[in-house]
Amino acid sequence: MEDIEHIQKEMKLIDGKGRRLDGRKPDELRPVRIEAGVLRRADGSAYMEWGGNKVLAAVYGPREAHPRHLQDPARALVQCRYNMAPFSVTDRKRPGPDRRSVEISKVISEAFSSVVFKEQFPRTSVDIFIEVLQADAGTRCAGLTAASVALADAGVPMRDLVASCASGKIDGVVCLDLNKDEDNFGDADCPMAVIPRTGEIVLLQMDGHLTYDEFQKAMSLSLGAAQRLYELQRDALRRRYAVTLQDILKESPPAPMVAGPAESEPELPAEDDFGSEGI
Amino acid sequence: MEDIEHIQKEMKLIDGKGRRLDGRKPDELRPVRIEAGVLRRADGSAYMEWGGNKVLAAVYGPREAHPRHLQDPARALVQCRYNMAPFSVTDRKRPGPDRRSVEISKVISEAFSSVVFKEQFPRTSVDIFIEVLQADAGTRCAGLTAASVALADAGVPMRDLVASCASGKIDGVVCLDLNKDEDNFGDADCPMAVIPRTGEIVLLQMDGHLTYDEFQKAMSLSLGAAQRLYELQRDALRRRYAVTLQDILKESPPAPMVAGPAESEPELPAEDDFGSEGI
Amino acid sequence: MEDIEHIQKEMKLIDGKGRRLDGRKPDELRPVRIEAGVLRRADGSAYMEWGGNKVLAAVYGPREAHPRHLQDPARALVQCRYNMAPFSVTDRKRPGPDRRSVEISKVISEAFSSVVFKEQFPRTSVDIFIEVLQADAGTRCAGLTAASVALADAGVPMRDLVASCASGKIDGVVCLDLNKDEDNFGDADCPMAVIPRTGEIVLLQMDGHLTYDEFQKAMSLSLGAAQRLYELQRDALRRRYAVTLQDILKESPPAPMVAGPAESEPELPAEDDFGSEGI
Amino acid sequence: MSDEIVSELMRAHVYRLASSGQRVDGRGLDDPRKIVIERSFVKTAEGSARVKLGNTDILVGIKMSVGEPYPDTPNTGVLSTSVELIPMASPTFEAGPPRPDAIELARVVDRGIRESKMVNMEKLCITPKEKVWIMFIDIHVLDYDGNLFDACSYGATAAIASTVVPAKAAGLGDDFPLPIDHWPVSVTTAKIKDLLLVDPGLNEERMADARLTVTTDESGDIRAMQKGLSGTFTYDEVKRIIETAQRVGREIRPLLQAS
Amino acid sequence: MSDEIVSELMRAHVYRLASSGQRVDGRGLDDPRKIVIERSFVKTAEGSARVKLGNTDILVGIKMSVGEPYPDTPNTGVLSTSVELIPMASPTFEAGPPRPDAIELARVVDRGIRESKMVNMEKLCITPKEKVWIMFIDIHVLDYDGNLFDACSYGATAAIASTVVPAKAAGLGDDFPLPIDHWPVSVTTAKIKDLLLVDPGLNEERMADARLTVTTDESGDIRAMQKGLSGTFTYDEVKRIIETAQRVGREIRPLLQAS
Amino acid sequence: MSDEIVSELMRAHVYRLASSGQRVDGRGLDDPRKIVIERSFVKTAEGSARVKLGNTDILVGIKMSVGEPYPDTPNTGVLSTSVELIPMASPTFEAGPPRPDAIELARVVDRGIRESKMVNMEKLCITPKEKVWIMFIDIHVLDYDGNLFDACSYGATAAIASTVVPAKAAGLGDDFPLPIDHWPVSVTTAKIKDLLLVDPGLNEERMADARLTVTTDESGDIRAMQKGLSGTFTYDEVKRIIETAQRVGREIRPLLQAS
Repeated sequence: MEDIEHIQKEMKLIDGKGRRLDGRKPDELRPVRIEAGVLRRADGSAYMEWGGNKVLAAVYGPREAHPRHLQDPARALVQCRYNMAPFSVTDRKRPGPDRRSVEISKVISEAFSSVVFKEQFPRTSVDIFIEVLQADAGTRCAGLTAASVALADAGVPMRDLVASCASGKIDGVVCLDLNKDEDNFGDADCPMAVIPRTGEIVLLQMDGHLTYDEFQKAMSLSLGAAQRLYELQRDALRRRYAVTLQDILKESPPAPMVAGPAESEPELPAEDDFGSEGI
Repeated sequence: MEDIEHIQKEMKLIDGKGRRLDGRKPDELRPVRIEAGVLRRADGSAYMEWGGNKVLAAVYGPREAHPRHLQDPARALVQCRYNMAPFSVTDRKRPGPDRRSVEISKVISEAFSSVVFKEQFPRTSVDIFIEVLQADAGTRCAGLTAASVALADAGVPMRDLVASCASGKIDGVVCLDLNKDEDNFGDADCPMAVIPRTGEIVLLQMDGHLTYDEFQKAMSLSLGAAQRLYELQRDALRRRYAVTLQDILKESPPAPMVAGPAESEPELPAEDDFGSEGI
Repeated sequence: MEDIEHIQKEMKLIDGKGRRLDGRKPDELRPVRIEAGVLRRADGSAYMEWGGNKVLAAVYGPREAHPRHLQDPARALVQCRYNMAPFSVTDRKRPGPDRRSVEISKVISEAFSSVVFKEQFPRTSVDIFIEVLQADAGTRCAGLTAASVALADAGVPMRDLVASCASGKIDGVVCLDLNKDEDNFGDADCPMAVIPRTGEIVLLQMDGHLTYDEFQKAMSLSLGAAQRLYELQRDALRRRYAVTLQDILKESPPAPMVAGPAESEPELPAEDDFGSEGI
Repeated sequence: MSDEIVSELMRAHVYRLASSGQRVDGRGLDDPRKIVIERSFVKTAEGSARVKLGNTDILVGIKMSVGEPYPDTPNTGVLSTSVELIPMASPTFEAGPPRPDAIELARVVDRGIRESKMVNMEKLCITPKEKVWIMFIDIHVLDYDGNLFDACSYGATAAIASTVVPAKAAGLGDDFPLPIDHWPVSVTTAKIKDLLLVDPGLNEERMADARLTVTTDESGDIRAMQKGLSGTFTYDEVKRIIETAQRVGREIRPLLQAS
Repeated sequence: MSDEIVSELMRAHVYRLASSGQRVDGRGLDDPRKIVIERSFVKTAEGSARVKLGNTDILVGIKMSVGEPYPDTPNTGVLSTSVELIPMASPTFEAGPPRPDAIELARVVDRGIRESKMVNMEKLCITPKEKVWIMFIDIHVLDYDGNLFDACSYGATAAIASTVVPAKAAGLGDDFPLPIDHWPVSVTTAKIKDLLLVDPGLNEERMADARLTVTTDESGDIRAMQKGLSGTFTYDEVKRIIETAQRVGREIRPLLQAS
Repeated sequence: MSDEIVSELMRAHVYRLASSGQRVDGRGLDDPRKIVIERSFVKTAEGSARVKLGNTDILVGIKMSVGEPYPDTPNTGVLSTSVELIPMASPTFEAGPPRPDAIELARVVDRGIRESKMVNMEKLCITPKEKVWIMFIDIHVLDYDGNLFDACSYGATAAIASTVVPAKAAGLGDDFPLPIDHWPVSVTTAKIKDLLLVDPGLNEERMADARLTVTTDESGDIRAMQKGLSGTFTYDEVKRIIETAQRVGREIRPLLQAS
């Protein structure tokens, strides 16, 4: 207890040279690694490491929505379930959704509702599952960024990928991508998600204390980071589909009885859904 | 507390003459009493006393399965709910299913799924309810054995009755049918259930520590006990239907307004469903 | 603690002159105020202050009953939900229904089932919501009396209004309409509800200790109070509909886009449903 | 649909019979069904009773444990009553948390015992404000053939009368029977049209318009009442029901007191 | 189906009006509805306020009780905010545990108060690590006519400002008002196609593409934000919304501060 | 319907292959799939392991915390095992409280560890009757391709072997690895008609008549068994399955012990 109070009051989050505790500059992202197509059963999936975060995302659908009375005759439901594994945080979290998870699931569902071509799949649901396996602040942004890759991997038609990164304020300085200590002892946190190609904002939350100027600084950092994440997302998808091709050429698998994920994707998105850069 | 530790360490479960605390020999069953047809509303029922266990079983069905989306268009569902009354154990048990009850309900459901002619009753459920009123170890075996009689009493067509008895190890000796103290302070417990006529095993669980030889000894004790229980089950059914016949002859009841259980059993099993010995 | 025990033993609830702690005579009601039509969204509503009680009642329906399997093909369901706000009592009440609320909801539902013309609206439900905002004993009677006005305000056809008032015994004296201290430290409480015009009893509960004579005294006090409440209920409805008329004459509202509650009441009760006195 | 028709025919038949003072099972309108009580049925409980009221069959177990008193009653034991309408007892009962029916039933049985001061709860105080006996009355309905209010109440009363408080095992002196001061008896009457029938069986209960449960003590005083169902009573009917409850209660009380 | 058509017609009508700077109820695009605040409505609560924002009607009660602090904040009181969307308030609300809508609402209102440091929570510490005041903000939505985010926030703020901590009854010295440091004001803007409307009414809310709630303090600084619905905002729109929230917040703040 | 037909064709195919000792993925009947274990995958846990058994992919995290022992085992630590069948892992898994499948799975894995006395739980006692280490084994199923019983058991075993008890942070001396006495190995066999297949893949599991999980220790002794599904076993089949489990267990054990 004494220690915590002590830390809370004395903790310097930025040193004399403007470096953060983990050595980053204010506008620097933590290391990010994305891998697409990591699960067998899901229609699409992605794994992401982002600083100390380890996040897995999976997508099922479009599939018949259950229970039936939830079906929308005009469009698909886009539903996200964000969940933290009990062991993903320092003090064990009891299994099952808490209020925080429910809220995050809701705002992520709404964010993806902006980009999925829902009208093409009436009465269905597109189900997005995000599992936080190891948490180090910024899990909703990591989950959203990974889930976007999983959606593409599942072949769900959408306007574009979504990328997400928070900015915040620590020791009075606006910084990109806070880690856990910075989030706990900082002054503000502002997660957002955008469609990088158009700059449209699909998720925006904030708590803490930011002047209007600081907010604009934070937004410009996050918008820049989103562009970099967008590149990493597309790299992951390129690697994924390249590997699949290699697989097909190299090892002719022994007569599969069940259609694998590749065969079960009849609705592969038209290329321009992901921008002229393609996948 | 002191007492418990003391008991745990010192408790001799088998005396110098090879007798157990309640005077039984290693291969001896506790006293068993079964009565069929003890409830009015259920389609079939049975009451069983087995050592210090008092167990009631009831069967409803085949009846329309609820909720509808659970219905199987090809066969009946066989569903068991095993439940302990709050007062059936030393420390009051909170009402409602705990994890242990859920698991026992599942394995008993599967055991009866082996013998009920499910294909004859598509879209229906056969609902088996087991209530432990007083518990003294071996309640799942008692419940299963009683429920088997209740299924026959309800006229549910099945391949044969099922009988169930555990064996275990106490003080290093393989023994039949452990009671509560033996279960608490013993080395292993192995509940099983069979179709006595064919020897097919429909339920098998084990925990503790048994060598392969000890396991075979335990199984042979349980298989023998199942044959004895099978006799008691058939006796109970014979008495039940004999009494019904006597009732009809002796007391002509005053014009019943509602069909009693006897009239509501159109699908009485063909005799050979219970083996050539009949009921 | 000491204080509570002290109060419990010594508390004089009636003084030498036969007056109660709040100055009332044994047969005196607390001040009552009823206002009809206080909510915009509900089909009918009423607000009631009764001594220290503040209660809001709202009615929706007849509307399609949900979920469907609850629908009665022959009549409407009359369903009440009685709920206490967390801040309505001295010690904060956790949100959601407790066992007491469930029981009260049930007996109030049954009470209104006696008077609503259910057969006119098969497959529908008439949903009554009672919210206790501030509690001072007698909340079920207040809720019932207010809900009756809300039903009339919603235009639900019914035989008559229902009025409700408890009597009880304090310091050995039968008294009308106990307040919180009297209820806590008194000897008996007997809530009832009647159709004032016919004297039919639609709700009756009692706990405590009453001789048969005392019970009859209590009933005659409550029956008398119900007549007075009936007048107040009808006054509230008269004021409500007078005001509506004035509204229509005075301020011609700017082209409403959505049908207001007034327009959405096609099944206004025939006058004699409320007695020849009309509304 | 066909259920509805049968029920209308049945209702007409039951009503016609009852108009001439008779009932389908041969009873008079004011006669309860046969009551059979088996005490101490469950050895794992501190008290228990199995009660058959006609074919309605219920089992009550009482467990005593040591715990804290409620802050506003620091000198009295705690009473907790629950009823499980297990699906074994009727095709209309479902597994799951208690529904309004079961909750009402438990609360009415509880009030009958609590408000009659049947058990002297102050004698269940061990250390004021700190330690008291908690008394769990758990009611298991095994076979439902009507009138659970009375069957459960008789079961609870008989089980209480058979309960021995396990003080010794808790290191609190000698075991002792629960201290009983009063003997409440619950009597339930159903109304079908204009007729009143004591202790309704399942079919009578199904077709009843209204129901009134009255609990009286050995002085004939009223300790608890509960009206149910969507029909109404006239005040005269309520008075007749109370008088019947007093009379029938006097007949039943000795059965509950016997041990 | 017919609902859908009506809604499309309505949407067209609302949009056409708004394009010329008008709204169905006569307001301008940046004008909130009339706010009526009744403080200390509930005597059983330590603080309360009933707020009408147009026809949206909510009641907030605040209860204070003594309890333990969280281990990681041993020197500060505890704040707990919950919203009940009771079925009385709308045909679309259902009884039962809080759904995502109610949870989001409660958490956004809570953050507005918590992150603005409106209440000095350190002054609600009684004994560090052991005893603090717990502050329950319970929000009851009585009549739902749009924009619960702002209505609930105003209700919570006004109720906090009316709260007296019952220290005396707890044997902890004299009663005192909650120590207030800041005055956050929440302003919600809805986006319909390319138009931004402050304080959306029910129909506007139903047809909105996106929603942004911005809480600013008396310095105009941002304390909390929450975007909702499945539409998007451009960065320029976000900036305009924040500027509007600062200006409207300044107008509303005196209403909340008045007592 | 078409599902049923495909499944019958598949079943015939799998059975025909297996009759000649072959399996769809090329294994022999007694061969488990490839096992890949990644230890210490999660830094926020005191121990963890990710296990792939073929394409079945599970992650186990172990958290240690200080708490009270159960009254009847005052000298031993507490073990709590739970399995979440998260909807990510299969289109047939649903969110919500654990269903019977997940509960059975957790209890069987738990018994394998508990009854084999793998961890010396007495060494997890800190102060008898007062303070012990509580060990939470949380199993997250990420990708479901059959035979969760063995995959989860291997994951739990490997995670236990990688766990360091954080005694220092709790002020209880030096950190130490969990004290391991035994190495249980679970081997599950599926029965399709008259054939027995070790470590069934998803399709084999779907068409199996019965399932038997046998956990043996390093002496080949039996520590836990669980039969599942609605088919039956002959006694001879049970004996063959146990013998296979002993042999396969010996092959797998070194994989789990490696660190």
